[in-house]
Amino acid sequence: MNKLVYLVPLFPLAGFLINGLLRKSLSKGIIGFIGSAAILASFVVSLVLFFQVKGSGAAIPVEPLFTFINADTFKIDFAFQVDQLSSLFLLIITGVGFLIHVYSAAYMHEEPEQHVGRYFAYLNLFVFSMLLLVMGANYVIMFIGWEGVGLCSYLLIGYWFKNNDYNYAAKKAFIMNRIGDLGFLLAVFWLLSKLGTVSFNEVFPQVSRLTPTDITGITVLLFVGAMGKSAQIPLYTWLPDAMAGPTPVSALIHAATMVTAGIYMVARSNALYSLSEVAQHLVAIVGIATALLSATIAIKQNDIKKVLAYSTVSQLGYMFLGLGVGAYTGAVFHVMTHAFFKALLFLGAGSVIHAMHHEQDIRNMGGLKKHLPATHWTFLLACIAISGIPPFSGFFSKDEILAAAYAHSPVYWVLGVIGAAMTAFYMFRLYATTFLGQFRGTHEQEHHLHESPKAMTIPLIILAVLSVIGGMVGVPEVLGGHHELHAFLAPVLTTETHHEISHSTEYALMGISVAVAAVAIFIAVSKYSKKPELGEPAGFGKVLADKWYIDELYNNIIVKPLGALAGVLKNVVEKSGIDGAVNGVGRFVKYSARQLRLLQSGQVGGYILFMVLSIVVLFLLFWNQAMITQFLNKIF
Amino acid sequence: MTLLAFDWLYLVEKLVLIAVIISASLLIAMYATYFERKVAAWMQDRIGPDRAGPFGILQPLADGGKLFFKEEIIPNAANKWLFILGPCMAMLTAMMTSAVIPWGSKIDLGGREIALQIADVNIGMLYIFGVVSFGVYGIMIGGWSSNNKFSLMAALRGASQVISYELAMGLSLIALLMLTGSLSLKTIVEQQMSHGNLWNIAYQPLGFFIFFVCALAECNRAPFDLPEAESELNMGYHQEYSSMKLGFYLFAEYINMFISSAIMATLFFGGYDVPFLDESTLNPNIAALIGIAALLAKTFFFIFVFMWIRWTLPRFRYDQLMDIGWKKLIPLALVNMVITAVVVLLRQG
Amino acid sequence: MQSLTNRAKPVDRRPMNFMERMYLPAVLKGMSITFSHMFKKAPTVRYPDETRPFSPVFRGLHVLNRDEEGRERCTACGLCAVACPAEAITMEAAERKQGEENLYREEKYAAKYEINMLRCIFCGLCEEACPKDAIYLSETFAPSNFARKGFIYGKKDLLIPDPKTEAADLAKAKGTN
Amino acid sequence: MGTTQILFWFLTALALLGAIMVLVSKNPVHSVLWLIVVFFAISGHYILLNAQFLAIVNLIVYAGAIMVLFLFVIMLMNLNAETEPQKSIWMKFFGVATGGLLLSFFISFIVSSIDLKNKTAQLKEGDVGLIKNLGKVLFSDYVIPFEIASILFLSAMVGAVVIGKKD
Amino acid sequence: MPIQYYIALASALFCIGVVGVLTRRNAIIVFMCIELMLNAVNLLLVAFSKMHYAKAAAAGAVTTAGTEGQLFVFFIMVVAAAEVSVGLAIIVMMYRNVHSVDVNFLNRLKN
Repeated sequence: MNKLVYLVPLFPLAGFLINGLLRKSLSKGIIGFIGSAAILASFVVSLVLFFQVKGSGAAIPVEPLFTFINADTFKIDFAFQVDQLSSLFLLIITGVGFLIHVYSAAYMHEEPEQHVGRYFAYLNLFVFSMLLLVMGANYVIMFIGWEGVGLCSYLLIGYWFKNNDYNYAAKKAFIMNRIGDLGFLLAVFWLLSKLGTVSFNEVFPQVSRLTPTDITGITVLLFVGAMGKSAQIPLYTWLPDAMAGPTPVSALIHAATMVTAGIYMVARSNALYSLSEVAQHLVAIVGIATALLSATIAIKQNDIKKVLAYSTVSQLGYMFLGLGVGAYTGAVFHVMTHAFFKALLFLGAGSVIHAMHHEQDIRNMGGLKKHLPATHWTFLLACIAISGIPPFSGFFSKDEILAAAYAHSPVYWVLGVIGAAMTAFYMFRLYATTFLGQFRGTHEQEHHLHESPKAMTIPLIILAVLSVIGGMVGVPEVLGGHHELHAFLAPVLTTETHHEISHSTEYALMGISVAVAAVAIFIAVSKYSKKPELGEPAGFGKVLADKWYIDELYNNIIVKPLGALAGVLKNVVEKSGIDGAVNGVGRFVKYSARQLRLLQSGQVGGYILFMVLSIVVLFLLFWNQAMITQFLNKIF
Repeated sequence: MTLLAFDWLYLVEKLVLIAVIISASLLIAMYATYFERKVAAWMQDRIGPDRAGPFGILQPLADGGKLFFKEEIIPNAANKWLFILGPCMAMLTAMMTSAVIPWGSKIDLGGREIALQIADVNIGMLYIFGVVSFGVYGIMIGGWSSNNKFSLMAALRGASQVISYELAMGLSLIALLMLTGSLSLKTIVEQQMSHGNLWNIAYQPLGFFIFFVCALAECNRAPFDLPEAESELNMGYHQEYSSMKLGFYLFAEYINMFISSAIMATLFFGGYDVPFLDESTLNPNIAALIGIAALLAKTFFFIFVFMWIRWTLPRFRYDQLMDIGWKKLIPLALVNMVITAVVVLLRQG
Repeated sequence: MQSLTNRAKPVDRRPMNFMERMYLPAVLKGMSITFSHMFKKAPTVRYPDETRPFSPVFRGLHVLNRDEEGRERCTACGLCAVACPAEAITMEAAERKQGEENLYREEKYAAKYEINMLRCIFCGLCEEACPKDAIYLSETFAPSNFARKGFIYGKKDLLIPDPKTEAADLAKAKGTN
Repeated sequence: MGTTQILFWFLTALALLGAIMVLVSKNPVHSVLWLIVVFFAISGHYILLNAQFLAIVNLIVYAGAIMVLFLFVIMLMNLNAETEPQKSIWMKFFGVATGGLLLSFFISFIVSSIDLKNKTAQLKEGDVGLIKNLGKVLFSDYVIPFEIASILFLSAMVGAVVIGKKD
Repeated sequence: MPIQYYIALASALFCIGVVGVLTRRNAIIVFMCIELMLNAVNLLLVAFSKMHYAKAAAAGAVTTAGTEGQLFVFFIMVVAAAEVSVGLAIIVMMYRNVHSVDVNFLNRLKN
């Protein structure tokens, strides 16, 4: 049965090949159908695999496809591994991915045909890479998928490549990711040099062989990779810019799947992380810092997608907080619920943008409630879910992280609750500004307002349902649940910290966070539904709106010095030093070649003469009876 | 090699045999010319040569005498050595094939058994191929050394024709080899003689047909006599030749015809086997003589068929010739080979 | 157009079918035809050994006749030359001298008498024109020759042998011996 | 000196003579014919070594097919002794000197080598070269190389046709 | 026959081939000399294949020792045939293009 595993990445790959190669001859409808069908097929197989894993409670044994690298001291198989963690991710990726594909088919309907083919090809390739990432049985395969999703992200952000800004955003995302990838790669090398293997099954049982320094180094470097991919401080600035891509792409790649790769990787390496206090603290601190920083920025953003992007960064920060405090299940749980509601939010935003004819500024919206009922309701549900109002899914996952944070250190918890409050605030600011109040757009836009087609609303509704009930798999014991997800993931996340906090404390924590969120929601709705801020922000608000000037900071402290250094290198070192050396070598070679060229008469006879002469010379040089005897003995 | 043994009597006996066979070949070739003219005459409702001797029986001698006494011409611009070498090669290759043909079973001379075969080598058929492939040289050297465009063209035509048809010939024989499992002509004949075995023609009719057509082409006989096409290339590759050198070429053709007829008789028609006759009951010498007679009878029949075809069919065009060789006979031979292989395989297992 | 003999066959230009392209049936047919011809009687006449009988009116080479005493009959009157449609005959007359009576029957005789056999059409008009029964067309062919000159027959070639002095030759020429 | 020895030396001399004549013949056709003589001599050697199959295959393939091709090409190009390009005398001298040097090395190596002492190539006996034994090995152990060789032939044929095509 | 004789003969033929390649300019002759060298190698292989016979026979072992050597010769012939067909086609092509078979004429590699 384990052959099924190969099918999972095969379908998207096939979809990519078909769409990519035949994009000029297929019609839009067929392209969309192929793209979606590939993912659906993959989803069905994933479902089967999931239930197999769930039924057996163990990872599915998978034969390695082939040996990828076979060096003297180590051997790396091109192998897949489907255990609880990866099967869960498979479901998220293919399930959400399928919905987004369906949505895309409608969303991209106005694009020219060959570009649609390109789009779906990229999208399928992305899903393929993502599957590779989560199914890889070792860090190298994971890294292949890791790079693959980075590439697809780059391609899709720059999908409208005629716009230079978008290309710039794509480049930025790619380069930021590369910085993180370097960390990842170094960590893999480190691991390989110490343990001689990168396979999960062989690494984790052997962690005791590593010194604390090694573990810290490896985990920190891995986390650097995660920082890049999951947009954590300081490598987070690419994600908001990545909103340049089509909205479904943002939903799939930059909300639901790719950015959670870092979470997946850290969760997968939990055996390593739990051995390093330093790394755990680092993860937690970076996580919470990112969560707060981006939440503050999100409050003052006016671009509907930017708000969601910063929200994503913030939520990712939460997940890392969870990872940092040892609540791996919580983090993974949050990944799942976040995938549902954030994808929903993005798709809803896409629906709004679609209805508004590519208008993204929320200041020009308002009162869309009556025009886009389905979008409105699903969006509202998602907002509630992300704000952590019970019994919506976000509540359970976020609360689990917060509880774990509290158990670790109350400071984390306080900061987390502040972040949660801000989350609720900016989400409902967004909601209120967009859907409530009066329509503020142009008359023409109002005239064309329409609900999105079924292909777009149905995924919204499905995701809404999931956002609402998705938390039920992880109802904690304190609320009378069994936390099935916890039980399910337990074999993989072996080093999960079991925080022991009393039920009463937990009730209190929940109560406080819900209350704070509710208050924030109330303030936001009451403040923005009637009188949204329309002008340019001033004072501290401007600082927030301008994202703490982080981009400018980066520009000044990193890009400019680097540019200056590069200038020096280019103008001084290269011109006089390297060029001089290279040209000198070239000139020398050229000169000597001009002399040696005389030997080359072009006459074959001459060449053969030299050949034979050299044979004679070789005979002379190696005229050695003993050696010849040996040689002859070997022959006869 | 058996030739190197120090049995002098053996050597003498072989030499005698060689001499007999060569002179017999020459004689038969000579009378084949006579016979050719006679057959032509009969088929054209004529009488043919009848002046020299009774029924013109001395005609070949007269022709030979004429050739001998004609003026020997070597063109000025010709390459003298090669000009002489050409006909010699033609004659040589024509004669060499006869070495492996079993002309009869053994004869008993005063207690000494003499095999009526010059060399029973176990690569007999390959030997024939080898010699046949040299047949080209006579034509090419002669044609080229004449320093005459027509000769050269005819020589090239002849060479490509011979090479082309050699392939189909070889392929047709491979099918036969699959059946016999031996390259030795003696073994092949004995297999056909043994009880329960029919002549190979019964198993390989298609192979025989291909071999026969190829033999026609290899001997440059009509309808494949392109190299000596009078109407197109004057006299062909031996245009510049006269006297006995021309005679050699003409002779070589008839010897080739005789030898290939003998080979056909040997390979496909039981060689010196006489049907419905049990040779073992007879005196071995008488049996051998009967065998020789049988082989010669078969051979003469084929010679007759050669002539019959020559005086019936018009000459092929050159493109038709190549077309038949490469596009018809070779595929046909391959098909024959495959079918034979399948049948042999099925019968084995 | 209707052909005169009604034996013309229209050429069949249809592409050959498979059997025809195999050639073998046609080859076998041709070979059977040639084979059957081997047993047909050859119509050859072995000419020098046997000749076909001539018809009585056959007109062959000319001869100049002599009378029973061996004298030439021709008197060089020239009627034959006049009658000849191909102008193949020329002659020169001469007067008979004393003592030549046993050679020439008339007082005038042909000193030179030539017939160009390449011109002659063997019509026999000369024979009819001759008043002296001097010229006759015999039953023999004109033999081949290497030069044109050889076909110009003079008196030497034309005169029959003298029945008196060369009786044996005459008999041989007549084939009556 | 037995017949075998006589034959050996005769064939050796013939081969060397032929090879040298290949070199020194001005006329390419003569070179071809001398090369055929060499092939005959080598085939004779094969027969002496009782490698009958190779002997006859050598004749069929080399003398019967390859050299015919050579003759063909030479005749088609109408290359005569007059048009034969000649190398400079220095080049010839160096060529011969180098070849001679190489040969002298070979010979000195053969003469001085102890390992080659008392090693003989069996003449006349041994049925290694019989077609039966060769065929058995060829069609069992070497069947894949054999098939590959046939593919090589096919591709060479196609290649020759493609190269030789006038276009 | 001592094996040295065969080695010497083969080396001599080989060296003659080398000299031919070096001294002749006619591409066809050069090609023929290469064939000569191949044949020298063939002869050597056959001689070697018969070298083991005595030892094997003395040991009462199989008499097919050395078959491979002859098979290699067979394969060399096969390859030579293929090589000649292509090589001659190339020479014909060359003659057609430059009207010469002089190898020195083809010195485009120069400069």
